[in-house]
Amino acid sequence: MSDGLELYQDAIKRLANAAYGASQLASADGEAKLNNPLCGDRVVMQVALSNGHITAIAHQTKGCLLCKAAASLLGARGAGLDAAAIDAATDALEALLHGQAAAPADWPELAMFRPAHAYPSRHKCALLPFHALQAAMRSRIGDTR
Amino acid sequence: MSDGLELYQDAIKRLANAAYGASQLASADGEAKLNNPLCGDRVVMQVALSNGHITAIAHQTKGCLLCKAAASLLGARGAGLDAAAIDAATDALEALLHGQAAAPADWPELAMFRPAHAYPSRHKCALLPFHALQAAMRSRIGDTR
Amino acid sequence: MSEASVLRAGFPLLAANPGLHYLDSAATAQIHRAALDAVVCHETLSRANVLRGSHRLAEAADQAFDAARRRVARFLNANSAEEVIFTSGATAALNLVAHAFGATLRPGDRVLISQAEHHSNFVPWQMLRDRAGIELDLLPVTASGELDPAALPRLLSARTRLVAVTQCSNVTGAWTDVAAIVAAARRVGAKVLLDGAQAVQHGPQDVRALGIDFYAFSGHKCFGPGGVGVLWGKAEVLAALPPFLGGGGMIDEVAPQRSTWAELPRRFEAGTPPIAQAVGLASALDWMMALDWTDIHARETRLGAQAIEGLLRIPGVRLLGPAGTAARAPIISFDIAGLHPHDVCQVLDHHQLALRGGHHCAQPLLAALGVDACARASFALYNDEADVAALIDGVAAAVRTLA
Amino acid sequence: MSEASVLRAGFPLLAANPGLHYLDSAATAQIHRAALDAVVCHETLSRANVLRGSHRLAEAADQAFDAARRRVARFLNANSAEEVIFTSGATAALNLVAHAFGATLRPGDRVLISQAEHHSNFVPWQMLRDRAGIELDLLPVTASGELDPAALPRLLSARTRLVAVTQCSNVTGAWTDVAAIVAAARRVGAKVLLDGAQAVQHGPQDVRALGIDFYAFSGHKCFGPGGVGVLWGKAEVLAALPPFLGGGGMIDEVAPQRSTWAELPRRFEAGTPPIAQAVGLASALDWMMALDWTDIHARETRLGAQAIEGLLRIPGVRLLGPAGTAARAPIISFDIAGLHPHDVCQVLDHHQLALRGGHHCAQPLLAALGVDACARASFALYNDEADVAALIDGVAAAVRTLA
Ligand SMILES: Cc1ncc(COP(=O)(O)O)c(C=O)c1O
Ligand SMILES: Cc1ncc(COP(=O)(O)O)c(C=O)c1O
Repeated sequence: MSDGLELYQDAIKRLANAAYGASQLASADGEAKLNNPLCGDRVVMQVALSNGHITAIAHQTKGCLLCKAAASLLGARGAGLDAAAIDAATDALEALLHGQAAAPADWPELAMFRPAHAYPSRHKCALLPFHALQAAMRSRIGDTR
Repeated sequence: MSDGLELYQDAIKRLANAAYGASQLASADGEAKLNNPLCGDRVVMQVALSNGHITAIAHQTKGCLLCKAAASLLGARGAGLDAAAIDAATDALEALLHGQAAAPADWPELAMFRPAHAYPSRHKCALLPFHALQAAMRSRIGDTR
Repeated sequence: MSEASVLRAGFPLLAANPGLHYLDSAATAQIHRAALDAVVCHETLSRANVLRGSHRLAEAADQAFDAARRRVARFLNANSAEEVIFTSGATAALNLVAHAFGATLRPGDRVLISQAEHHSNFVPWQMLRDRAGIELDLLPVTASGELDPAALPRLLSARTRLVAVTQCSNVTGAWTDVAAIVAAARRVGAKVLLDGAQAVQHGPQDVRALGIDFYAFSGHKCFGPGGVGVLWGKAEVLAALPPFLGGGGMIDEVAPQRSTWAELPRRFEAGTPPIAQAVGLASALDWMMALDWTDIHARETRLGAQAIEGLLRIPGVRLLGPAGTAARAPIISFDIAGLHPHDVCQVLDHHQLALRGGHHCAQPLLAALGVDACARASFALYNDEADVAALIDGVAAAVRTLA
Repeated sequence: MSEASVLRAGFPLLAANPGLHYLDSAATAQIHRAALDAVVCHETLSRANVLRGSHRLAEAADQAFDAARRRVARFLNANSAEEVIFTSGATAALNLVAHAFGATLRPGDRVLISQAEHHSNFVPWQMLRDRAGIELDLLPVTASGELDPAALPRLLSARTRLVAVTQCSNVTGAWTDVAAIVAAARRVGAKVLLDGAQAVQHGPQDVRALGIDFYAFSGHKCFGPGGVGVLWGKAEVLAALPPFLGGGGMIDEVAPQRSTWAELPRRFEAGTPPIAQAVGLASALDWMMALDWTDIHARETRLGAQAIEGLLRIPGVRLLGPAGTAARAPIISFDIAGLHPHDVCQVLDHHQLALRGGHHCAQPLLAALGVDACARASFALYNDEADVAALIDGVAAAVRTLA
């Protein structure tokens, strides 16, 4: 948290740089690619599923620190979750970005995105990997957008 | 000159109502139709020519008082004139509308249009018959616009 | 102080010209102080380009522009803000539909417009007809200039893809029976576009209740800035259309071989939009939404009735449009036997009355009504009885001056 | 007081934010007080619709609008005011040419654009290609992002009808060698369009000396209002084109079967134009014409050079575009190894520096330069050495914050 700029705390930088899940699945059950047309950032999310639960997750992310941190968080925490859990996490992130004070107990890491609520132009950056994962959970291989 | 409105002097109303030349030539050597697309006014001018001089002039005019008065003036005075004389009269009218104080000695009647110089939107009304006559002088029957 | 004069005080131009009888609001309504202030505030406090710059001015501009979209959506009672496309005006909005929806038509498809349309909802369809080989049908008007519903069954067919008509005539003030049009269009599966350019200055609209697919209007006719307008479209209808103009902001991704398009609403907003003007427009609409429209309508109707009555008492005056005021906005066009509307309006100007004379960009309608041009007095919420009295005296004086 | 701070005092937003380092003028320049005042004056004193209403406000609006056209013509050194078409912006102007000139092309005809184009001069031509079956050629850029003149002979042929390129890149600031383009285009009989969007904020232009056929720009990039732009075209070239948008004001006569079009410039101005915005733009341009541009260019170039030098001293910084400042406007885009421009610009904002990061609506150019996004500092006449110093300190701080 150098510089008085709360957004770029060490935790978020560490998470982004760790790049958990930054890889490619040999065979995926779900996949989605999302663009942020406003900046050219792009996330590809892949999942292997069993009974609707993620057994393996991988992503290729081109984006800013917020985007990479969000993708990395999903890479670290995605395994074992189902679509409903991903939706809940996405809702929780959206609530934080819209000003809610606290992260839910099961997603304490989301708190590090809260300072971005002051910068609406950056919300999409953090949300892009979540939206891509939501789309991947609902996709069949072949009909990604 | 009722009403303090110099534009609508009796002279101009009389000239417009006299409608000199408001008719149609059985056979014309030159003809032109001009529109004012801003109001839908329209003048058709026809001339019979001999050696480049007008031997007969007729017009069909749909327009306001200024437009009708101008057409009527040309109907009254056009016979005997050539293209150069019509151009000179048109220039003189434009000069008056742009603020010149006095009408030329050979066209004293133009002075009645001078009050319109305060109303640029009306300049075209008075000029339309003159422009139509210029075009008619230069037309061959068949290539009017 | 009358209610109109309270309202009038909010209009800088009118406040600065207490003697002026402004009866040309159908051409351009005066701008409300709230709208002008919003423009100035935006330009001096939040000016930046939109679309996600991350500096604070850009954030401010983005938020103001997004909020303007939501505020317009509220004025229209739209389902969502993404149904609101900012354009440069009603004409641009109508051309957008003629191109984007037009691109989905095949030769032999038909579009129905009416004889009462403003050129801006007439010429784009003629151009589409000539470009795309579709057929253009023309709903005739009755002797009083109203769209003739009796002709609908004959003119609508399974090939009719769109009915594009005015909500209110800019010449006669006649209100269109939108429900009848919508019902008839739905029976053949056609979409409906409403040109709301003349309606918006008479109060908030409800595009859902109207049951239509497209709605177009301009800011300068509803007390907002010039240079901005709106196309509203049903989300599912807009989403199925290709873009019209190309450029910055409307893309998903640009590659030399092939580009892809952004989602709504940006797909239809190529280039830097009129940002401050959109914010100004939203402020005008917010101001309008806070007014008591029952009251205003009653007054507008009363003024229209008084004007009609007074004008008809002057020998030679003929009224265009519906008799009475039930089916018309307070737009009163008239013809005076033997006098040209330009001359009439010139004399009226001398009496501090601002009216417009001409074809009012509605030549097909004027042809149907049997005139080449007419004078038009259009009333808005800031007009009052003094304006009507001045109009009647002025027209009587014009007859004397010009006879 | 430095010359820049004297100039700066004329910009309300900058005057109100003395600590702000505004380096985003390539996206939107700040509005000069003269332009804003002109808008407010017009709306409060002369607001009316144009096109020959005969009441005094309409006369005033008409005259102001006509005068604005003459003032723009003077800024461009155009042959006549009728060559000036008011549009809603550069994007609208470029699309106008893509449609009106595009309508004169046959399948197999070719248009040459460059890899350096802003999406607004790229996508309209792709859309024309797909609509009209023409071929679109792409002039490549050199490693420094400049249009590669060596490729011209290979890419131009007798089928090339138009060369449409930017005068100045909005990413690299590279100035196009217009003379070389014009000479090459003339050899094959092609017309030339110049996208002047980035050039106009760096001084008055001379379209006749440039030897081109079309010129497009936006008001918001040259210290004027948003919502207005200009297409200039040679009279004889414009006169040969069909109209693009249909509506009020652009017609000669409208009849149900067939309509005819007005003369220049109205044929290309459908609907109520952005009147107050045009008047504001003209005021901005008049103000610009009174400045000493030799001085301003020297200062802009000096600031650019200092910025480049300072940025290159920061480890990891890579400059996009021409080396040095000879061939570029003061637009400095850069990449920092391992950092994303959004993050960089966010930190810079924290230091009161307004820069933009992203693809700058130039994805094909960024692809050629090997980056997905970059940060851009763009300098205008109100910037000074303090802005450069803040930029260099800010970027160094961003590297520390984000590493
Ligand atoms: C080079 C260039 N061309 C065209 C445009 C489009 O201008 P506008 O968005 O004002 O229509 C821009 C600005 O974004 C530009 O930089
Ligand atoms: C009914 C109608 N439709 C469309 C328009 C066009 O509006 P604008 O000129 O603002 O684009 C007008 C206004 O002139 C109108 O009255």
